[in-house]
Amino acid sequence: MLKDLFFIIVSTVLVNNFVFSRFLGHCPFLGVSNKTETAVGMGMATTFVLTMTAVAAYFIQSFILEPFGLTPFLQIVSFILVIASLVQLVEMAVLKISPALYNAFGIYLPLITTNCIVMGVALLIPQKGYNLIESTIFGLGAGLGFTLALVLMSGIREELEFSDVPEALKGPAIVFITAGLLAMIFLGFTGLAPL
Amino acid sequence: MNLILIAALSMAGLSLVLASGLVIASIKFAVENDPRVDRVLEALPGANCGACGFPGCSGLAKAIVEGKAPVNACAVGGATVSQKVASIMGVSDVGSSEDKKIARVICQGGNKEAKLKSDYRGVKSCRAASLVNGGPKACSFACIGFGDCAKVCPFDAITMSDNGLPSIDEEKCTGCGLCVKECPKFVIALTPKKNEVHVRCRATMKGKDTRDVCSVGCIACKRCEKSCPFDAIHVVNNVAVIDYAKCRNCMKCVEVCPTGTISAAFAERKKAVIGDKCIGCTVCAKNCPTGAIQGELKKKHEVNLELCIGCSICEEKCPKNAITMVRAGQKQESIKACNTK
Amino acid sequence: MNQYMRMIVVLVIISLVSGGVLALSYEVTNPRIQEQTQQALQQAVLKVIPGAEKIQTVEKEGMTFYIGTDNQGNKKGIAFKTTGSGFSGPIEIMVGYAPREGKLTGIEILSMSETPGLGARIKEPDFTDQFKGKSVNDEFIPKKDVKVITGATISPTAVANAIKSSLAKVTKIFPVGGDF
Amino acid sequence: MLKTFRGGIHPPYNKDFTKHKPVEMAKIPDRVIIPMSQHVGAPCEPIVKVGDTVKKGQKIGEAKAFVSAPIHASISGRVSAVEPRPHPGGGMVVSVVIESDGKDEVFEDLKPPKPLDELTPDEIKSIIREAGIVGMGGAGFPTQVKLSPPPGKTIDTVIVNGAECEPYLTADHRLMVERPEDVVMGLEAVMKATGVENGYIAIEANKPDAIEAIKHAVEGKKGIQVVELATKYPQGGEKQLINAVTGREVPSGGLPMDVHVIVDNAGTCAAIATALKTGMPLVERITTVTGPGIKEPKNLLIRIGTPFSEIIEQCGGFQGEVGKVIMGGPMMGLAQSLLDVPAVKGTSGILILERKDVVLAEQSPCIRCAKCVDACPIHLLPTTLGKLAERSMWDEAEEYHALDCIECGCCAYVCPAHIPLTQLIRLAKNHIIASKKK
Amino acid sequence: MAQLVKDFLNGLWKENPTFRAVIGICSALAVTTAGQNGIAMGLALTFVLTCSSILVSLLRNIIPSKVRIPCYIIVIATFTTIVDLFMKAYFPPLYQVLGIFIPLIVVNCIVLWRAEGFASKASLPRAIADALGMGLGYTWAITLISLVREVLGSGTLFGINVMGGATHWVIMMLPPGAFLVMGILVGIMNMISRKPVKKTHCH
Amino acid sequence: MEEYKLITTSSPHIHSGESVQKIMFNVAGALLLPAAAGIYFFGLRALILIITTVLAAVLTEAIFQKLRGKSVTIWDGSAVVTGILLALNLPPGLPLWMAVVGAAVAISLGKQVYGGLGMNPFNPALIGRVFLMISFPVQMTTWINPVDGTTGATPLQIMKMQGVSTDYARLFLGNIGGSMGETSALLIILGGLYLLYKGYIEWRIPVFYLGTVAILSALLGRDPLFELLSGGLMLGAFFMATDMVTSPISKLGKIIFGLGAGIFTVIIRFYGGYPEGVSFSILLMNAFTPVINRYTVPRIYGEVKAK
Repeated sequence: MLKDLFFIIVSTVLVNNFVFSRFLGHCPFLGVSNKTETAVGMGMATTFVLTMTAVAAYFIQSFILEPFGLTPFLQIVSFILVIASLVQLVEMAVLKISPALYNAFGIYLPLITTNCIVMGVALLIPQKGYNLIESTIFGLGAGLGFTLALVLMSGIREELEFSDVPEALKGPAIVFITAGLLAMIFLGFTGLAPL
Repeated sequence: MNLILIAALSMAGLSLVLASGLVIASIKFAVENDPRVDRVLEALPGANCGACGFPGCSGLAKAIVEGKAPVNACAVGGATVSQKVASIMGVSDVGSSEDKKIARVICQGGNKEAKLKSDYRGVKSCRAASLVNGGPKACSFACIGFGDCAKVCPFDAITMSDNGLPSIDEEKCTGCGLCVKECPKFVIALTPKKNEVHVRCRATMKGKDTRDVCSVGCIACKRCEKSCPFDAIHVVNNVAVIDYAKCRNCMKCVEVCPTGTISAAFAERKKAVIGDKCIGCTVCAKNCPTGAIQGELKKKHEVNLELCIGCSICEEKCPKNAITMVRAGQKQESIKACNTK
Repeated sequence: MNQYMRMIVVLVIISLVSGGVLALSYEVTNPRIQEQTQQALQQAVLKVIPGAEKIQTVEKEGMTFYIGTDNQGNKKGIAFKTTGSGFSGPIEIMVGYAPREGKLTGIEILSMSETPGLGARIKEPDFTDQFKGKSVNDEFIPKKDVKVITGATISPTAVANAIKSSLAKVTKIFPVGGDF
Repeated sequence: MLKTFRGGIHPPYNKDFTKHKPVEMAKIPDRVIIPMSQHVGAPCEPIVKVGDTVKKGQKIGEAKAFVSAPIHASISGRVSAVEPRPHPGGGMVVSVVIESDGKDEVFEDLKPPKPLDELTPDEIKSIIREAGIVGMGGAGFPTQVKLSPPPGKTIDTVIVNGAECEPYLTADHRLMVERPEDVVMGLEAVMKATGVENGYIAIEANKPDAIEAIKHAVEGKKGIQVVELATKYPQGGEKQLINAVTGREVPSGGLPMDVHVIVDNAGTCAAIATALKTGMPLVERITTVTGPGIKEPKNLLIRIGTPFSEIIEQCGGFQGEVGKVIMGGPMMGLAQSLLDVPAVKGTSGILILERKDVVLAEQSPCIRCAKCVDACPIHLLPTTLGKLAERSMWDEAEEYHALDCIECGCCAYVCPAHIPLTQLIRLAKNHIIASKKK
Repeated sequence: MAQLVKDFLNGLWKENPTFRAVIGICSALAVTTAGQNGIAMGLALTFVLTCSSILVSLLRNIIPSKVRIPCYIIVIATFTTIVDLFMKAYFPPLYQVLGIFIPLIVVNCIVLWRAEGFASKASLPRAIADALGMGLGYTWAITLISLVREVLGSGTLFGINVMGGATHWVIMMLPPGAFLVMGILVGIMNMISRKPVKKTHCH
Repeated sequence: MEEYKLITTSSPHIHSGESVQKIMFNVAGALLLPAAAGIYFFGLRALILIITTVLAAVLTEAIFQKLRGKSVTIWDGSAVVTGILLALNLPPGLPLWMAVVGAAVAISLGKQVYGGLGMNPFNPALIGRVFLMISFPVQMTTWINPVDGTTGATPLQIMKMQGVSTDYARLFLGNIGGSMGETSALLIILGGLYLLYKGYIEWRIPVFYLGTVAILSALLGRDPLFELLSGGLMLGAFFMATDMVTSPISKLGKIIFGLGAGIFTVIIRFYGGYPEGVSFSILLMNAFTPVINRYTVPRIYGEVKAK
């Protein structure tokens, strides 16, 4: 049991990193990876929302969609509805409860609705047939993997400010190439903890 | 049919729960947010130059709304922006566009004119060079010429000439003053935009010493002082200084300066043109400091263009608004057009 | 308060409509989807049991077996699914088994995510065909009695191991030489 | 294990040019140019006019502010000008120009004070102030100010800096060899003025004769110890010295007095001794004239205000094609562009490099070798600071502690890419300070 | 009419979602291993985008602005599900390849970006022109990426062998290849238009 | 005073005489030791491989810089080092055109797109190697046995597949299959010691890297000596992890770098799909380097802890 959970974490963070090998969450990955501080903030916020979403998705799936046989056609709509509301709810709550926390990562919350990692995780959970704990860990791992990707990229991008990147490659192009190299490196983990 | 019903109802139920949750939350967690901050921010130029002393435009917008900064704190935006901000804030604008200042370079000692005293090697930055034995130029007041001002200008108004001097695009310059702060030799100053005549030297050495190191330096000969009809230029501490309040852009001093230290667009010097409204009241002729206007009483007066120095006193004094100042470079047609206005 | 009510009402109505529309399109497409899935399964089964034309599904000891028969109703063999853990994820394999002869009748890779051009070549007949007619009592050891793909050892090993271990179970349910 | 600090470099010391040459009296110059600012703090106001006659030791510049030091005539003669003149530190500084009358008369008001034993601490301090004594290692901090810590700050240790870690320079070395008792007397005066019992004289191990002489001179003196230091640059940096001798660290942005220490240069101590013995203020100093570009390297006792050109002439003039004339040592000295600048109180040496010795290699990209990081005695990240300065990121440079840089030059010395790191950091410091003043 | 043409062309080149605005790239990278995948994914997105734009444009005066985002999302999700179902029913092999990225159209930035940024303010014809332009702009862009990857990675063009027996570059079939090709193509596009991309945010 | 046109610069006025070129050619020189081992064991084809990658690397650098209109800096020696390093990381029997592709990728994607020397986040030679490894897995894992030239497996592969260890002496001297420069631990260590002596590499990275691998291997019940001597670990630890450009600048950072690389190497070797993890581990730590630098800023002299 514990081993399974550990494998889920390893898999989501390293082997099947959502950014580098599952191709999810690229918009925020490109958008907020220019500074390490914002990257950490965005990573934290996403991880938080992801974990909550994983739980919510699990409940919706097992108590509404599954029993009524609605999965094939209502899954997408209901998940996105839940995610959007959840994000907004969290944003409002954080702003009210802890303005300091809000300043730390609240500004990234609205960006998360359209982060496809969240939706991706929600959709993958029923597909993988995870139970509640596994789902939570899966969401958490996905968030951590995303954070890792974001932090690595932001560190490199901060260094890039001091580099002499060719004019045509400035902006997203060099970020893609760097992401490509990172993805190449992450391939080194293939075969690790097969899932 | 049954399935459709279940689906529709579950969706409706789900969205009802979520929407009500959101509504409750938005009531419960309602936070006051001053919408004026966003509106002020929108009104500001958005250059984030920092000339106001706040961290970027958003910082200033917040400060203005909180009352920590005046509505005209943005020098860059000038009158239009401060008016907009004032209307958002609901106060009357206190700034006026009359005294708009822009940056001007007050040194002409480029590579050709100013001598070097040493062979400087190192970081190509004026400030860095100035820290090495006062810089490579023999005149310790001279522009060093590595273009720190051009680098710092957020509006791309400054370019470095081939001669190693900055040239400022007066149209692009907003008068934010960042270059003035940046220059280690203080050879950029904010001057009133309307003033056209400037002493482009601030070397306070004796005339002879200045001449030794620079061909366009002020040698304190005082000829300008003597020539000025308005007492607007004086030699102070071995260098000529213009009192911008008194200067009328007549360029008399430019004519007499032996070194070309005092600069102005001499080719575009203004000339008075008397239009048809002239009733020959002689007020202009009486006030002209050079006697350039002649004419008989009750007859249209004539301007002797040779003598006219473009000081525009006549224009101000004329009770009939019959006199217009026209740039010498402008074409005859436009003069005619002015005549008939 | 009115404004909030309107928000809720609009949202609910849109959801209501959306739910209805979706259910409707599901009803339209569902039979076709079912058919497609069935077809895909059938194709795989028929491929691993040569000569079979029809399929009969049997549940035994927690496993699902597909018994292939020809048009005369003669049983030609059994097919079952097994999963191996490959280089970069699970490999789903359909295995055809003829209990009377104690031999495999063929395998088919249903899904996998192995490295393209490398591990993914387990899908190619070059690899799968070697299992046709292989005795269930063979060792299934790569490089010994199972040919591997140059440069990739893990994926073929995973396939071989998966088959071997599932056979251990299957041969107990349907012993070699026995009927089914 | 000799005492030292972490970081630093081992440049070639090149002290053999002058290390065995006894100090020579320089000729009295025909004219001296005495800048009114030779120290940290407010410049002096000239109290003589053109045409006045002055004598050696007579005060010609009055120090009005607390952090300042008066300035005295170094020769007797007539004041021929009071006007801005080029200063070896760069820029123009109001200076008093004195034409020598050749007599070198001593100002008659100067009298030797009471013996040291009979002086009170306040009397010692006022003698030091009136004598215009400033730190003679180069920075020129008024000595008396150091001796008067603000209330609440206590001093328990005085260190005499005899490290002289700058390559080429031997002025302090010769001073300690030739006049060790003056150095010790100066230390005793400082200890008495501040009521401190603990005194150290710290000398780098590459000056065994100086250590020997000083050890001999302190024999029987209570509370004074000679500390032998490892030979490493910048061992003589105030913060490094304090760390090596006492193990304490001066807090960032603080002064030695924050860790209860006073550091005085050996030359400063000798100047104090001179003032106490004869009443003569600081009007002359030992300067090492050295380097491959000078014919006869020497240690000269020169009058303050002597133009460089005259000093160079006395050492036989240039040899080969001259490249750089540096006031001070090669690591922290100031390159000069004019030779009519005068020697000042902080002129510990004049170094002449031939054109072929001047390193003018092309800068190449930083390869992040971190040699500068290892060399920095303050443990800064010079490479990062340099990159930030190149991109005008002053706020970030401040976060990376640019202001703590002591400009010792180690980073630029070791940089294989020839990046002028020290200059870049100096630039950043200048910017940060300028923006703070605003 | 000219306006409509302009709106249409905007998405094809000037504000091409993939190469110029650089948004909605998750799917552009994930499914682009073969030419037909690119076309299929592109058309699926174009369908959702166009339908959503039509509906959003029609409803633009009815939906209260405070709940407009949730409403748009539901609209988009509905059309996405329809595409999902139809693909499953009629193109099962394609569906298997495109996998999770069909449902993920719902969070594809392009759709919400155009719905919120354009359709919600524009008349119906303009909204349609824009949606088609954007959709087809996306389609040609990802098809181009697919073809580069397909030729290098498996030596085929739309499934037809074009490289003979040359060794395949396996990396092109894998995630790094997608990123690298994308980066190089964006760089080439920058070179063509001589202007570095200005970053647009997700919404 | 025009007769004296003095030079003015900021202090310091003397320099250590060290230069980038000197460092690069010294590293290249040290690399010749393992290269010599490769040539000795694998013969002429190894020599040709080295020459090919060096030429391809230098040429790519020159072309890229010409296209960008920058001055060509191939004489700084960095492309030569990349070329040699790449060759040492390739199987001796690799088709030459693949080696050219690897060198071109290493220099272009690994280095020049970031602006050239000193600005690349990743070790270019390793980028080239991993790119080839993923693109052409078959050719990149076709190892030649020394001397007889038959194909075979590397000691690590043999270990992973069959659990059989290889004789220490052969591992140490290099008479084994593998990439051409990684077989002889002896010559690699000699080259590394030379660079350590010259001060061009820092002892912390190789020591902590090798130490971590050894200790983790022992803890996980493997033979530490075998793990140290086999595969590309030695070459990686001495010549690639120590690359100045892509490793952390602070001492603590270097320790973390070594530890991290060691841990990842062990994870990939023991549990991963690839038999060898040195390249991936070093590249991964390269990616972490900016973050490490950011959080290991040394405490400066006299810094007071912020309250």
